[in-house]
This record gives sequence, C-alpha cells and structure tokens, in this order.
Amino acid sequence: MIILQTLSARLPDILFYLFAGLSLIGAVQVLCRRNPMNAAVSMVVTVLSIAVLYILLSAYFIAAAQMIVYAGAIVVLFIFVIMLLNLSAKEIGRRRYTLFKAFAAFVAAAVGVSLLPGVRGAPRAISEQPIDPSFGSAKTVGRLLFGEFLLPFELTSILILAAMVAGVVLAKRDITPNRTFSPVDAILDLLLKSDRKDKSP
Amino acid sequence: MITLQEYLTVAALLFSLGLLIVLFRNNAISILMGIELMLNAANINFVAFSQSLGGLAGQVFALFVIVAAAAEAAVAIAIIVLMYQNLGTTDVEKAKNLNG
Amino acid sequence: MILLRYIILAPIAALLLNLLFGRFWSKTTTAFLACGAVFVSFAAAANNCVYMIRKLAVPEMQTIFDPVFSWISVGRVQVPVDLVFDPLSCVMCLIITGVGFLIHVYSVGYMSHDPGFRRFFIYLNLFIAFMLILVLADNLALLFVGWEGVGLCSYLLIGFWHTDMKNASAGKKAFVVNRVGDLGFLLGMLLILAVFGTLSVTDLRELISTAASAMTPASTAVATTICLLLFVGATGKSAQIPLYVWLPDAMAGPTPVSALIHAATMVTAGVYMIARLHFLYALSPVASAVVAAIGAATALFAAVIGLAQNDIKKVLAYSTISQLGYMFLAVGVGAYTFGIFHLTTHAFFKALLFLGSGSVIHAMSGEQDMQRMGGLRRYMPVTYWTFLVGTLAIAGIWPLSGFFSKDEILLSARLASTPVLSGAALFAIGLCAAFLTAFYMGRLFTLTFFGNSRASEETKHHIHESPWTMGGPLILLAVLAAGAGFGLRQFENFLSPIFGHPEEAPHEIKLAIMAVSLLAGITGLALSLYVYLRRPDIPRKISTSASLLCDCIANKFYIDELYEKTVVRLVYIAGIVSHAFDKHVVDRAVNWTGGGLRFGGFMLSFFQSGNVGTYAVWFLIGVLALLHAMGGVHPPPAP
Amino acid sequence: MESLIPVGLTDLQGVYPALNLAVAGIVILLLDAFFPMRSKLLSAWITLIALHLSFTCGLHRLTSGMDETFFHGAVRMDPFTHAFTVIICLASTLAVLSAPKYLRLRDCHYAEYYALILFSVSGMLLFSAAEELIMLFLALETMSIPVYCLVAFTRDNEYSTEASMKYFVMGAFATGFMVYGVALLYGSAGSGYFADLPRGAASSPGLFYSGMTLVLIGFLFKIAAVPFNMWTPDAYEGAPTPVTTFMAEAVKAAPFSGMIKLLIVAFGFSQAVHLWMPAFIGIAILTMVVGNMVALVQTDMKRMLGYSSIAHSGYILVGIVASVKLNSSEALASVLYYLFIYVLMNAGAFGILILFSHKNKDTNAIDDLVGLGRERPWAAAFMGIYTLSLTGIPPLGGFFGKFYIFSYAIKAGLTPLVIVAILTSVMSAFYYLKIIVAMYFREPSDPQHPAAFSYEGYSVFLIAMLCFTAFGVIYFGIFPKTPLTLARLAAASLIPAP
Repeated sequence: MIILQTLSARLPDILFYLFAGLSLIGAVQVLCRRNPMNAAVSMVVTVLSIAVLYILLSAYFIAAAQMIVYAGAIVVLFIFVIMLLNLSAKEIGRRRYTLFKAFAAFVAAAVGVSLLPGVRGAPRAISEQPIDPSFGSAKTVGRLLFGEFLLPFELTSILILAAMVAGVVLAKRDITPNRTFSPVDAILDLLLKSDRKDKSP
Repeated sequence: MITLQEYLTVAALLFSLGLLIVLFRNNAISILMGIELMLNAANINFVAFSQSLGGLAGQVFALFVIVAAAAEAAVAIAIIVLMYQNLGTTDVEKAKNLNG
Repeated sequence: MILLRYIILAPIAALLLNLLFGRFWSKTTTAFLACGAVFVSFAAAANNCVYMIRKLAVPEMQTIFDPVFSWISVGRVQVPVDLVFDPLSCVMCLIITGVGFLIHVYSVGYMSHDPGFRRFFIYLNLFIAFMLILVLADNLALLFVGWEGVGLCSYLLIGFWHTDMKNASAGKKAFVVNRVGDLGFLLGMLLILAVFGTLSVTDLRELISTAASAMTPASTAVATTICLLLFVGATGKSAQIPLYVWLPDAMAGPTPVSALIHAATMVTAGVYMIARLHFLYALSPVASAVVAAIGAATALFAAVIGLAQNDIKKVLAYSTISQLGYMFLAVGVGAYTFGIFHLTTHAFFKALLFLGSGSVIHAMSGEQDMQRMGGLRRYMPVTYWTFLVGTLAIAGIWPLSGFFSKDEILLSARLASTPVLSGAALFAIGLCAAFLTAFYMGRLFTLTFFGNSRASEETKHHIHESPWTMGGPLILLAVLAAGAGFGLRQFENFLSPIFGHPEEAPHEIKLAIMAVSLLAGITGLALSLYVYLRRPDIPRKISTSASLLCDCIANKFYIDELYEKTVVRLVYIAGIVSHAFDKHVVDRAVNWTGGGLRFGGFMLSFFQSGNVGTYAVWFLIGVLALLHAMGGVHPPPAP
Repeated sequence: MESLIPVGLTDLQGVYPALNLAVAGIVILLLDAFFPMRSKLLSAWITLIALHLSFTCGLHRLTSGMDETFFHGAVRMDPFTHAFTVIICLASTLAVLSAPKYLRLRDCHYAEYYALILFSVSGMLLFSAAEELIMLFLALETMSIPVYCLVAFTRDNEYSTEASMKYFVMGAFATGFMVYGVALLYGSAGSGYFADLPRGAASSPGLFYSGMTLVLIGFLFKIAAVPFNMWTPDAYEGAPTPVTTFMAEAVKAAPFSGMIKLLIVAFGFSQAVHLWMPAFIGIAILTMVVGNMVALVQTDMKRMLGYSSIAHSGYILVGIVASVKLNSSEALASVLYYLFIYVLMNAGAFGILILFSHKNKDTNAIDDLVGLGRERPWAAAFMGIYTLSLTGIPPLGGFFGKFYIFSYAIKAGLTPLVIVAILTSVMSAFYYLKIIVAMYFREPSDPQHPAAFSYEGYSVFLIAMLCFTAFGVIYFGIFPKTPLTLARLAAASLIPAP
C-alpha cells in the first residue's frame, strides 16, 4: 500500500525516467541499427517517448502534434521512401571505422559536454502543477497562434507551400503538362467559337 | 524530484545522439533522422522552458519547429529520391564528385 | 548661368558616343560631334562669363560654385568634387574650349586621311574634359585628377602614331619626366593636407587670409616647402628647367596636338596652378623668387637653343618653353594678372604658329626641316599672312598682342625685387630672351616663307594651300593674336577680384621699357631678316669660327646627353642593381610566396574532400571552438 | 468578446513587400496549373514586376524613413530593414533576369522556379524584418527550403543533385544548432524578442551564452564563414548558374541583416561583445585567408567565385566588427554599401558565364575564356570590369567598398585585421587577374581552332542585367554618394548617433 502510495506520488518522476530512457534508447538504436527500417521504427519509439515527456510538461497540444506529425507523417514518410527505394542493409553499406570517425566521435562528445554547463546554470524548477488547467491546451495555444504569433503562423503556410512545390518539382518525373494553354488560341476560340464548331467534323 | 535540469540533460543527450547519427551514418535517410532528433531535442528544451517559465510561447515555438521539420523532411525526401535516381545510391559518402 | 558640370560633360558625352557608336557612323559625324561638344562647352563657359561680368559688382557673385558630389568622405578627410568658376578659371576655360574648338576644327582637315581619325578625336575630347576638370576644380585632389588625366592624354597623343618606335619612346620620356614632377606635386598636396587639413582651394584661401597676420618663421618655412614642392610639379608639367627635356621630343605627336596640348593649354597648367594658389606663394617670398629665377633662366636658355634648331616644330617647342619661362617670371614676381595675360596671348599666337607650321608640314608632305623649305609665301598665302601675324606677335611688335603681355611682364620684373635675383637682372634676362625670340622667329619665318624653295621637285609639286577647315582656324587665331593686346585693361579689371589691381608704375619707366622691348623685338627681327635673306654666309661663318659654341647650342647644350650620362646612367645602374635584386631576391621571394600560397591553397583544398560527413566534422570543430570562445562553456558571471 | 485576430489591415500593409512576393508566387503557381503555357516568360515577368514593386516600396519607405512595428512586434519595419529589402530585391531581380534562357537551354524552364524564388525572397524580407527569434527562424527556413530545391533544379544533372544534397545536409545540420540555440536563448530570457534577450545574460548566463553561440553559428553557416563554409564551393559549382547567382547574392546578403540586427540589438551589450568580438575577428581572419588561398588553386570559375564569395564574407565581417566596436552608423553604412556593390559585381560575373553556356555544357573553366578578348570584346570588357571591381581597383565600386570598410576598421583600431584583409586582397588579385589574363593575353592552345564563343545563353533579360551591373559598378564607384546616403540613413536606425 505504502509502495503504491509512494509510486503514485512519484509517478511523474517514474514516467519521466521511463520515457526519457526510452527516447534515448530509441535514439541509440537509430544510431546503431544497420537496417534503415529498424532505425525508422526506433525513431518512432523516440518520438512517441518525447510526446509523453511533453504530456508530463502539460504541453498536451504539442504532444498531440508531435504524435501526429512525427509518428504519423514524417517517420511514415521515411519508411515509405525506404521501401520505395528498396534500401537493404547492403545498400546502406558497411560501416567503416576509421581514425577520423573516432576523432569525429570525440568532437561530437565534446560538443555535447560543452552544452551541459548551460544546463547546470538553469535554476528554475519545474512547477508541480500547472498554474492554469488550460495551460498547454489546444485553445490557449491556438489563441497565441492567432494572436501574438499570427505572422509566423502565416509564414508557415508559405513555408509548407514552398516545401510542397519543392518536393513535387524534384521528385515527380515529368512535370510538363500534356496539354499547354495558349492565350492566342484561347482568344481565337472565344472569337471564332461558332466558326470552329461549324468546321469541326 | 524532476527539475528543469533533468529535461535539459535529456535534450542535450538526444542532441548529441543526433550529432553522432549525422556523423556516423552514411545513409541520407538516417542522417535525416539524426537531424530530426536534433530538432526534437530543441523542442524538449522549448517545452520544458515553457513549463518552467509559465509562458506558452515556448510551446508555440515547438509547434513551429515541428512544422519546419516536416517541411524540411519533405524536401529532404525529394532530394534523396532524386539522388537515388541520379547517383544510384543514398550513401552520402559516395557522392563526392564536387571537391577541391 | 549654366551648371559647371555641363561644361565638362559635353566633351565626355561626345567621346562616349564616338567610342561606343563611332564605328557605325562616318568620319564627318565623328568630327561634328567632337567639335560640336567643345563648342557647346565654349558657349556654356562664355555664357557663364557674361553672367559673371554682369554680376561682377556684387562681390559674392564673382564665383559660380557647383558642388557636384562628395567623392570620398571618411571621417575628417573629405574630398568633395566641387567645381568653381571664378575669373581665373573663366579665362582658362575660354582659352581651352575656344582655342580647343579651333584646333578641333583644324584637326578635321589635318587628320582627314589618318586611319586613327576616330581614336584621335576621342583622345582630344578626353583631353579637353580633363583639362576642364583641372581648371574648374576647387579641390587640389580633383585638380590632381585632371593633372594626371591631361598627362595621360598627352602620352597617348604623343605616341599616337605608335607604330613609330621613336614616337612611342617620346611618349615614354614625357611620362617618366612627368612622374618626377608629379611626385613633387603629390608631396606638396599631402603636406597641405597635413598642415591645413583641407585640400579645397576656397577653404585654403580663407584659412590663410585669417592666419596670414600670425606668420612665424617656421610657418614661412613650411609655406616655402609646400610652394617649392608644388613648383617641382609645375616644372614637370610646364617644361621648365630642369624638367623641360620632354617637350621638344613631344613634338613627335600630330601637330594639332602640339598646338593644343604642348603650346596652348596643358603646359600652362603649372602657371595656372601657381596663379590659383597665389595666396600661398604670397606667403613665401623665397619660393616666389625661385619661381621667377627659374622662369627667367628658362626663358633665356630655351631661346638660345631655339636659335640653332632646324626642325620647324622643335624651334616652336623651344619657343614655347621660353615663353612659359616668361609666364613663370611673371607669376614669380607677383604679376599674376600679366602672367595669365601672357598665357592667353601666348595661347593664341603659339597655337596659330603651330597650326601654321602644321599647315606648312602638311603642304610639304611631312617635311619638318626648315632648310628644305623656303619660298612658301607664293604657294600658301593664307598660311603666310597668318604666320606673319603670329611671328610679329611673339616677337613683341606693337600693336600685336605679344607686345602688350611681354612688355607688362618686363615692366613688372624691372620693378620687382626678389631675394634671389634683383629686378634689374630679371629684366635684363627677359630682354635678352625677347631679342632672341624675335631673332629665331625671324629666322624661322625667313627660312620658311622667303627666298627660293629648297624642296625637292616632287615635294614642290604637292605644295598646296590647306583646306578651309585648316585655314579658317588660322585666320580666327590670327585675328585674336593681333587684337587681344587691346583687351589688357579689361582683362586686368576682370581678374582684379582675384589678384587685385597691379600698382601703377611711373610713367617714364613704363615708356622707357616699352621702347626698349619694342626695340629688342624689331632689331631681332630685322637682324634675322638681314642675315638670312641678304647674308646667308654669316651664320655659316659664325658656325665655323665659333664652332664649339654653335655645336653646343645646336645640340641643346648637351643637356639631353648630360641627363643621359648622369641621371639616366645612374638610373640605369640602379636599374641593373635593382633588376638583379629583383631577379634574385624579390622574384624568388615572390615566387616562393606565390608558390607557398598556392601550396597552402592546395593543402587547404584537401579539406574540401567532397565528403559531407567530413564537412560536418569541421563544422563541429568550429562549434566546439566557438562554444569555448564565446562563453558557452565558461559563462561569465551575471552582471 | 475580444477579437480573436487582433491585427488589422495596417499590419498587412506593413509587411507588404514580403506579402506581395508570396502572393505573386501563388499566382504563378495557379496560373501555371490552370493555364499551362509553353513559354514561361509570363511567370518571369510576374516575378520581375513583383520584385520591382517590393523594391520600390522598400526604396520609398527607406527615403521616407518609415519605422514601425507590426504583428505585435514580430516584425519591425525600420530603415535598416528597408535597405535590405532594396538590396535583396535587387539581387533577386538580377538573378531572375539571368535565369530564363539558361533554364530553357537545360530543358527545365518551369514556372515553379519563379514561385520558389519568390517564396524564398519573401522569407528573406521577413527575415530582415524579424524582431523575434521564432520569426527569424521560420523566415530563415522559408528562405532556405526553396533554395535546396533550386540547387537541384536541373533534375537529371548528377552534380546539381549532389550539390543539393550537400547543401541540404549541412543546412539542416546548421538549422539544428540554430534551433537549439534559440531554445536556450528563450529559456534564459523567457521571451523571444531581441530586445528582451539581454536580460537572459543576467538571469542565466550559461544558457544565454551557449544559445548566443549556437544562433550565431547558424548565421555564420549561412554567410559561409570558415569553418562553416564547406558547403559553399560545392553547392555553387553544382547548382545551375542562375541559382548560383541567386545564392551568391540574395541568399548571401539576407543572413547579414539578421546577424547584424541580432549582434547589435540583442548581443550588443559590452559583456557579450567582449565574448563574441574576438571570436569574430578570428573567424574573419580565417575566412579571408582560407577563402582567398583556396581560390588561388581553382580552375573552375564558379568554384573560384564560390571561394571568393567566402573571402568577401570575411571583409564584411571586418566591417561589422568595426562598426560595433566604433558604435558608428557610418561604419555600418559602409557594410551596406559593400553588400550593394558586391551584389552588382558578382551578378555580372556569373552573368557572363551564363551568356556563354551551351546547350549541354557550362562554360565555367578559366581555360574556356582564352581568346574571349579578341572574339567577343564587349563581353570580355564587361567581365574585365567585374573582375577588376572584385579585386578592388579604383575607381570601380569594389574599391570604394573595401576602402570604406578598411578605413573604418583602422579607425576602430583593428589594424592587424586590416593588414590581413589587405594582404589577402592582394592575394585575390592573382586569381582575379587570371581571368583577365586568360581573356586577353593567353594564346589558345590550338591556334587553328580557337574556341568559338557563341552567345547561346543570350537573352534580352541577361543583356539588361549585364549592362545594369556594369554601369552600376562604375557609376556607384565614381558616385557613391546616393547609396552611401541611403545606407547611412538605414544604419542610423540601428545605431543611433551618440
């Protein structure tokens, strides 16, 4: 009973450690799995664990967005492409461990370590309970989106449109239309509609 | 007691793992995953700060980053497909015609 | 009133049009554009001149100021491109565009058969534009731009027929000698900038007029240094001792060029510059005296050399040097008005003489040696009569313009007292030079136009009067050369806002000097006529009896050889030494540096392996370094 | 009931230059979808008109000195922004002018090209206006994402694909750092507004300085400062030349706006300056040395210009450091002037390459230019003007650009930096003169068959662009007053006179 009580009192902490650990394990899997499909699935684990962390931080809307966009769209896209290109483990290639790679690992680790002092300087504690129950809900976030952050929000529409156009231009094999429109013909059509109809067999 | 620092540490670790993935994986798709992880790490920061500061701006930022990540992924996938068509591989180490 | 920039822009526009589209249209259009543009400038300048004369009573209206744009401005150093039109630049402008226009018209005829017709007019227009920049500039830096620009055009035009090796080397000689002068000018300019903090002539004048009362010996010494440095520049550009050697060689260019650049305009830039900065020279009696002494010496020296030259253009070149000496004599003794007046009249009669000689050379199928001429009077009446006017004018015969200007200079020299040479000495030198001038001009005239023709039959066959494009300018210039002297009083008044009114000399001295100088001119002419018409044996006798002296004179006192032996030899030795140094030390250093750099670049380009994974590693190294450098790892304490 | 969307028409008018471009891009896409025409010149014209409208709007606002914030302070339309609006629109116009014929030669003249350019430029304009970190980031993404695609626009060309891949990987990598930095800055200051950021240094300096570093790295990547420059030569070489033109000018100039703004507004307090300035000086030196040195050994002109553009970033960094150190708007104005001139001369140089590009092959190698002076004197003369200006020969614009920057740097006491800058400038003369030597003084290796220079890339657009740039390089070199006055106006809004 006491154990249960303690557990429920410590539940957020436990959940945090559980899912933080899961997300890191997922990331390590992405790093180590040779098969890209496995890597992509590990990525899903990471992304969903992060979504849970968001919920712990009472960012419900973001958590939902994270699940829908990342797990639902981006990673699915990855998997789709992996299957489309039929990338096998062989295709992905052997991993070559060279001195340079060791050097690279060292540098990356050094960068990671260099980022930590900033963390230590962060003094604030996470508040146990959100001040406002609506904190992080779709409504409050939406208000901000359509208020203070309206312009960035609108800008994302251009961003997504541009990305879409870019994707289509690059990936579609033939983007020249079969029939082209000629303004001269259009005007002639308008003017000579009756004549043309008569002449057509 | 979980404080901001724990979240930030997780984020920093994820970010470093993202870096390692970019450095160690030759496959363009895996590299892309690494970059997405880096962005996710930043997002954890945003949301954690948002919670600790009591302001929602951080969550909005995170949302925008998710959007940008999606847009980047879309273009990236297109580039990868194109690369596979033109170079016959998705291994970035095999694409080094431009150098010097 | 017309904005000053348009005076300059007209020739630039014409030259650009000719440069860009010249190949699409005929020579006539090219010529029309080039001449028309200079005429437009002339009309604009004349219009402004009239405007200024009307406003002359109002002191602040005596100058037209046109701030075009600010060229360089970095902190305290400002180099604005400001144009200023005061009586002095007005006179210069009118000479440049007026005489320039006539010479342009003349060149249409003179150059009509030349394949480089278009190029020639492009250069001429460019020259006019730079010359206008030079005289209109308010800022010494801008003046220097014009100064260098006219120099550039001068080399281009001296070497215009650059297929000819000699011409190209003449251009080079002019270039080298002028570099020496320019160095002086540049140093003077920098010194001015250092001392006064401005290069604007207007500002300088104000500064000096307020500071003139507080002159100390030290500041006088500074002023003297500045003036002498600037004068070095002037001796280069205006062919004075010791830097005169390039001008006779510059006669290798086409004759209209000699008339425009090496007689009427560019070579007077030194005189103009000193007149422009007269307030500065007024601070330093020593510098002024040096200017006067060098001017007088050059006047005499060049006149002596002129006696023994046989090339018609060489005689005129030495005569130009000599007359420029007069101008420096004038500005040196403080008679700025008369210096500029002589500059004006000289522009008329010397341009006339050069164009006349060009007409003669044209008729003689390119022959320049006077000993092969003679008797041209009958064949070329227009040239003959106009040349006669020019000769009388330069000899200083009343009532032609040369008389008035030379007389006033001699008078000013007589009345002056300088720390270097006394007024009497200057006067005596000037008078001697005047006599010699009359003599060698008489000789030139006699040998060319009188007597019997000594030309070959073939040449004689070709002799013809020049076309109207050449004759017309001659006549106009003759009229100017004849009549300009009577404008002396008006000229004085016109320039008085700048130089003030010269003090009146006692009447008897004035008359005496008039008589003496007229006498010198007449005796000189008469003597030469007598000697070369009636007693052609005398020169021969002299040359045999005093062969050493005559050789000396004929060979220009061996100055060229002296320079050849000393300066050039020294430079040559220095050249050999520095070449060796260059080859063995500098070259090697440069090669090594270049090689080293290339090697470095080569090595660095290895980093650019083409592998994007490696790029990421270098990127991360940068991140790491910056995180440490910018306090990400060890943040400074909160303030 | 509070209004859900508390913005009005004035806000939209405020961002008119960017909005106009985005709308034009959408119009182009729709037109092409519903009325697909064989010739895409209509799209080109719409693009040019839209850019022109934004350009004139920017110029007008600059001269009228408009200075307002819109969208709850997300963007600030001050003269500094307007100046960049003008520069960016000009640069993009030049790039667009050079595109149509080249794309037709490569069989990829699609309307999407213009739409992407327009989206990218609208992102740049908002980028230079941003007053807030997330706005800055999104604008940066809007600016970059179309460019990733444009680099690969000649879709069946493997070089261009490779370039695009490299540019994307490195770009996204840098974006990751930048976003992380933005997060740290937000965490330290509790707000994304530039003006609020300095208080983060007080509350949690650790987060603040890490964040500052990472955000600045994002910018240094975009401007191709060493060691974040590695993508530049590859992307420049592989991209279709008109896209390279676009990248070397607009995509290059725009990041400077955000960086300068951030450096002065957010990181302009003395403690931060003491930290970033030495680092920037080091980076500037590295950038100038590496850029110029590696350019020495290049044989491909596009690649060489890529390295030269790295080197020019170094010079501009010198100017930025000097203006912050002097706290002088005049010095900052010299940076703007330099950018302006740089845009002109670089566009011209690329334009010449486009002029002589063939159906299936570019004319990029320096050796390809041998004999150009004799065969095509006009084109050679134009190229000569651009290269001389890039070298910094008076009285061309490039000289005055460098002259102003260096003289302010000396004034700021950065003499060693200036010495390096001048030495590397001299170094740069070697490789720029290589072009001139090739055009005028080198004999073709095979005298019997000299290279035929056919104007295959000729188009009226391109000729207009070349004439304008050549004229501009000369005119604004001799008469730098107008651009300088405008630049001073712009700079004064960021660094008010003491």
